Amino acid sequence: MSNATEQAVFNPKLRRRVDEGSGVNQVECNLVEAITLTLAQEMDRDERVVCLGEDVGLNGGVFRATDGLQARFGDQRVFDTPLSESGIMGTAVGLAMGGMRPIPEIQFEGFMGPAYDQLVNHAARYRTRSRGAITIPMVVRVPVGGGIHAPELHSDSPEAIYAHQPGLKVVMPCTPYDAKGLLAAALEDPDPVLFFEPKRVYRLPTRDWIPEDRYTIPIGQAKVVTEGDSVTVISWGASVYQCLEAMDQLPEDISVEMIDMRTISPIDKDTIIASVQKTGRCVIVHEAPKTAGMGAELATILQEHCFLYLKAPVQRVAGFDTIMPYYKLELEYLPNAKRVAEAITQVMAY
Amino acid sequence: MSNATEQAVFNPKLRRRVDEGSGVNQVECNLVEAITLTLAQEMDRDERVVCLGEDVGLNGGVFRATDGLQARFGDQRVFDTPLSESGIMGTAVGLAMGGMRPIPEIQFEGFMGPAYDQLVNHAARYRTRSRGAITIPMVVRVPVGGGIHAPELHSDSPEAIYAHQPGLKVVMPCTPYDAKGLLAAALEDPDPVLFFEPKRVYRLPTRDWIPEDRYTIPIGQAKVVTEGDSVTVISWGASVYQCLEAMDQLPEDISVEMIDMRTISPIDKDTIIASVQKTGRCVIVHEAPKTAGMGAELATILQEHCFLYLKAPVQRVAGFDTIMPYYKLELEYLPNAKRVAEAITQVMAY
Amino acid sequence: MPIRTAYTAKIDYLQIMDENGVLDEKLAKDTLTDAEVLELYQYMCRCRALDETAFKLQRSGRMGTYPQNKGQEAAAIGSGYAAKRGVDWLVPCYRENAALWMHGLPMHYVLLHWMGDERGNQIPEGVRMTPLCIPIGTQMLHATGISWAMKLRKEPAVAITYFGDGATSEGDFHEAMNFASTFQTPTVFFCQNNHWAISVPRESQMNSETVAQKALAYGMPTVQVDGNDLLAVYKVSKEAIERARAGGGPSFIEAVTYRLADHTTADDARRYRDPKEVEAWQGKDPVIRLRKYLTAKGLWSDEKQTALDEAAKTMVTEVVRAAEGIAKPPLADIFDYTYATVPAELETQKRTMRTHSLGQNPEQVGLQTEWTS
Amino acid sequence: MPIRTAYTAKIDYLQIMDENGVLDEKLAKDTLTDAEVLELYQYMCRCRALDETAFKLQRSGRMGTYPQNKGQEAAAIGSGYAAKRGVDWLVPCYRENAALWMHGLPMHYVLLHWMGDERGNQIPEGVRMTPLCIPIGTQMLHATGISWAMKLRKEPAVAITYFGDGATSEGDFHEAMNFASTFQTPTVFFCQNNHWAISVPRESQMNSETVAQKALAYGMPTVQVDGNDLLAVYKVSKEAIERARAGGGPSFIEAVTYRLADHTTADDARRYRDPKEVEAWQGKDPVIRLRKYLTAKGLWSDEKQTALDEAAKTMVTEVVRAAEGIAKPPLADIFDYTYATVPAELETQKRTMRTHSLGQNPEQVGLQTEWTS
Ligand SMILES: Cc1ncc(C[n+]2csc(CCOP(=O)(O)OP(=O)(O)O)c2C)c(N)n1
Ligand SMILES: Cc1ncc(C[n+]2csc(CCOP(=O)(O)OP(=O)(O)O)c2C)c(N)n1
Ligand SMILES: [Mg+2]
Ligand SMILES: [Mg+2]
Repeated sequence: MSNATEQAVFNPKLRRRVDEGSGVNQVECNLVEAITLTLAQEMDRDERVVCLGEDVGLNGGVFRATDGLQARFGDQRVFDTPLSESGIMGTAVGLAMGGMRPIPEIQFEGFMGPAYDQLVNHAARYRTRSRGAITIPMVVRVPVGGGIHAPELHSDSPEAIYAHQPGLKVVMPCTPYDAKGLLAAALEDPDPVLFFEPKRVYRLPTRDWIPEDRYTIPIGQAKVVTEGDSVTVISWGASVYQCLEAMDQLPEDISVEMIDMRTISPIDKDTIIASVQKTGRCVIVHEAPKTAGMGAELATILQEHCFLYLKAPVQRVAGFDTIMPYYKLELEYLPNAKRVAEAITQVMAY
Repeated sequence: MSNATEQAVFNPKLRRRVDEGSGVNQVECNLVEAITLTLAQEMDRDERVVCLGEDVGLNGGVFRATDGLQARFGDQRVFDTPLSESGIMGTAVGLAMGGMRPIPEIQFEGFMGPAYDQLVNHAARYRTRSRGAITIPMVVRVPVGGGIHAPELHSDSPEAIYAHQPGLKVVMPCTPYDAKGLLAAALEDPDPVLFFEPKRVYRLPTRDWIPEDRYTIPIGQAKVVTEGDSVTVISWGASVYQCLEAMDQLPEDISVEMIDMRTISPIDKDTIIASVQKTGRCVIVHEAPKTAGMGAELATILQEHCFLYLKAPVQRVAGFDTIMPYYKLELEYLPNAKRVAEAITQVMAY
Repeated sequence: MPIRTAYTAKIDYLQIMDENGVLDEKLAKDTLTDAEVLELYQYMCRCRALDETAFKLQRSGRMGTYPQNKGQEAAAIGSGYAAKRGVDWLVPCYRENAALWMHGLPMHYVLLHWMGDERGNQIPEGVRMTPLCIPIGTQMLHATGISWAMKLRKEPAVAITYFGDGATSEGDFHEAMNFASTFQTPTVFFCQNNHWAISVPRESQMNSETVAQKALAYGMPTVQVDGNDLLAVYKVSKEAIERARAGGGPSFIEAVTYRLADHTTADDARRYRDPKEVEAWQGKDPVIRLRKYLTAKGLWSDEKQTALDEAAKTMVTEVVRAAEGIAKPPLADIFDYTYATVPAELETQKRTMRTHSLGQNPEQVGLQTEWTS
Repeated sequence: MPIRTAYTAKIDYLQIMDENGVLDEKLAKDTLTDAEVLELYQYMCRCRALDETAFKLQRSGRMGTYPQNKGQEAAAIGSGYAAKRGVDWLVPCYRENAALWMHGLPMHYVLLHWMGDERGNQIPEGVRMTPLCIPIGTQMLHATGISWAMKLRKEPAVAITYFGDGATSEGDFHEAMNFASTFQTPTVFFCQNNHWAISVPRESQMNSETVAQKALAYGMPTVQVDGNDLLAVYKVSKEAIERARAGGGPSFIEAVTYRLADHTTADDARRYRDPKEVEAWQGKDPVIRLRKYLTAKGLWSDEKQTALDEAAKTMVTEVVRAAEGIAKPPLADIFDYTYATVPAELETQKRTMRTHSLGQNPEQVGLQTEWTS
């Protein structure tokens, strides 16, 4: 175990091992544990990093993402704030101006509303507004998406809103490995990064073994989850798992190239264009309402750059253009494996 | 002149005539005058209609859109509010619940930020949240877009943000005729309508003769401005005029079908699909940043429904994916006739 | 330093019945009669019973997250009783069940809401209230707007809005207070200061000695009251409501109370709360206090309590049965209630139950619910 | 009714030099020396001269919308002078030019800003301030955050933030005050109550007697001061700043002043403002007041004024020349300053100057500016 890691060992309850082949220290964790671990390591590494948000201190966050951080780093590094999202976002902007590296948490994506103005009209604009004299390095952590039987406004997927905002980066990992690497990269980034955490897969039944030492995954790189040549399926967040499930429902001869965007903005055009130039067919899957969602942007990029390669129109499997319903109906709203499989079948049959 | 019209005659400075052929009362006005006139007529017609916003009273609004309304209808119909956009939007929601038909004005689109939460998380959601028991009939008026050499945050085009929000309707007329008919329709609508007014064409050099009596234009219907069969050009707001200007720069043999969306949400799919199935080519023009803008949604709809008709990829001429610059550079940012013409040429040459 | 005083203020605190159920007779005059107290006491007991059952429903997986109202019944009832049913508007957060029921909301609606069913918000005709509000601190603006509408329409109706201590940190609180004060709307701002906003204690939420002083910013009448004292809550609420009705504008009430349960069923307050604090507040329980009073006055007995508990149990069973008897909403609802008229694209989505363009029949897409267009 | 008093408050108003330039000697002790007053007076005159020229630049089409600072110079300078240059942070709105210049912002930057050029916001290294803020009421949160950072970093630095009476209606004002108070950050909230927010008078903006009382909501030290009285402004600012520096937390200052000009050059205040009111306030002009004082003291004369006016004219000419001498920003800037590193798509847009996918060379698209990648 390296020195850095020793310092960073945080959650002693997690199982650890050294990978025989590579000699890499590994830790077994789920997505939310990967986030907690990374936060601890980053706070350890850089004392400018502070966490702030509602209930992130003693209580460790409503999802336990900041569990134990205040105990370890003290109440001058991890702040329970007043119930005030604009306050959280706006003071985080100020903290960044004052030389800190704040990690504000918004408790649920539905509560980004009050913080919208400070995020898009200040955080995202300061670099260009001041021609580089003032910059806002901060990582806004937000649990996102549906499927956990939560109350209203606890299940939305607003990523397209923020992808339309120049000056912001938007990330949404769906595995512990990606979460750890992308969160570290986000904290290195000199610009504001919106870090969406798909709460439905915070605690996937299985844990993954991931490297314990610090590593980064570049923001803006999609991941080819499975290679294939019949059809490209693009998704991000919790929906990736519905897509993987859908693949099991398809006939053997359909070979899916599954892409997890991981970063929503900036878009990794190269990866998706290369894939669709190969497969000629594409299905995009996301939880947010279809209209003016990210599926539209990706489909448009594909028709712009793969026009002569496309054998069928790009298809979108998305949330309906309705408000995300209360939980009795939420599973009808969210794209499921059947809907994905059906769209793939259709696009193959075209 | 009908009785209703007589009551409604509002701005005596406007020229009036009776159209010889149709016998219709006409009035000559620009876009902002058309709005003021309509507001006066609607307030006259329905005493539940009230206007509220910053400086909308005695001062008549910073663009004079509510000029004279307080003098005519009194200070219990037209309210100067505190400087507080969430307050304006949130009390408007309450006024609507209490049986009024509020017309909140947000002074510039850049100041919708603080009102975002009340608009998308309340106004847009109440019908579905309460299964119809509570509805929010209101028209949110907002000057929008660039090109008037204004300070920062006075020149943005956030229509895509709101088009992604189920429960809202989004309208953006660019002629006096459409403004009058759509505003009257918006006030009839039982749901919240976001009424964007392209400030760059508030006072186009020419005034139009439009019917003075009340009429409505259905929300959700695009307008074919010029018919053509070489290429479809789709736009809305002030950009429509840049498109028209571009048409003059094209060779004679390119016949453009120009479509003004007028309504951004819900989208008039039928009109654009029919046009592109005819022309096989399409250029979409808007001021907002390209990525995840409305151009993406329209282009995606077209590739979904005109796949076998398309002779070239749909092209987007939009704002760059940067923050709208301060005014020294704003005309470089905004799509201009040259950029539109060039895209048309490209799409024709494909 | 001063060359003159620009402003002075003073805020009162009111308690009428102490923790042992002992009345200050003078202050109690012209508040509630003993008959009323007796009736409201029984109402509170029934609410408490349903609240405890709701908790168990969540624990046994029959309901989603639920925020218990336990300990705050006097604040809800005392103020709710001061408002006119069917005339005044209630604009609640989610710890005022008792007031909502009193004003005509069928009791099972609240359960339905927490069971993830929007029909729990489908306020019946003639009942004047807004649904439970999830985004904290946002509903007060609606109360200001509604009461403003009442004023404009010349209806002698008031809106009373409920919110927690935490909610007063939101910008919308400030804007709602300022609009109400500026336009002198008939609004009553009723803060249930239960000392906690999830895990954040009031002292970390704000640095002011009282919540009540927040109203000074708006030049608004303001008072602090023992929120577990039914009579005191009633008295200050009645005054505020009637002042508003008479054109005297808005008021602020800080009801000092305590959340005796966890924040919601998703929370475990033992992580952050000293059990001694909870214990101390259990001694101030508004229900126990009333029972002591009524017993001392000879108006209540153990037998009566047993009978009431039985009746409450029966009622709760019926309410739960009503809520659980309601099947999933029809899927069509999510499309039909987005707008008054379903737009073309939404109609297609509803018909096909898909968002991709290459359509077929809806059954293929794996619905859980029976599909009817 | 009360059974006890829960809270009391009292707010002071301070004036040291009256409208005729007469000092209250006792109060004036330990504020500014006559030498300082003399220097600051001349500073104010120069600022006024530039302000008036800025107005004319707009009128003659050489600049966009401009908000005149006229009448509010004492508030800006008195408070700015109390802050340590290069140490304390200034977080302004747009009527504090004088303070910004004093703290090291090149004077032509403000003109550049209003000429539609972001480089007017490119605060030089070592100058501690944020740019002019267009969205009203939002910058105070940054001041709270910045000063919070100072506290965490154990730097003995304070942030003073400026905003108007209108700005106090925004929710962000409330949240900034509450965070500052809760975390006891070294922040000074300086409200320039100039009685108007565009066309809305202070009395329609709020229903409170003073703006100062808004700070009571947060248990924050608060004071009202004659904002046209340089000495009084200096004194209360100094106290607030040094208290903050010493760990005493945030303070609020209401500077009672007046906007002697239109809201901006896009406005015509005659539509909504009684000329008599303006006239009355002209008599309280902070510049005239100081001149009276200095003249009475034998420290100033008409000759000195003429010389100063001349010098100011020269300076203004130079500042205007500096601003106008700066050509349009390079087009590449809008791409290069969106992120630290230009993402691939933006690089393409920059290279081709187009957003459509069928690309060619940039000159074809009708740029106004010379194009360099
Ligand atoms: C805008 C918003 N932010 C955060 C939350 C998450 N949340 C739900 S309840 C709560 C605490 C509320 O405290 P308080 O206002 O005191 O009411 P109480 O629960 O104590 O009755 C929080 C932070 C929310 N629902 N809405
Ligand atoms: C959030 C926001 N809303 C509206 C505006 C438009 N606006 C510009 S200045 C102004 C009035 C500001 O009044 P006040 O805060 O008193 O400052 P003053 O101009 O009097 O110095 C308004 C409404 C804005 N810039 N930002
Ligand atoms: Mg609370
Ligand atoms: Mg002002």
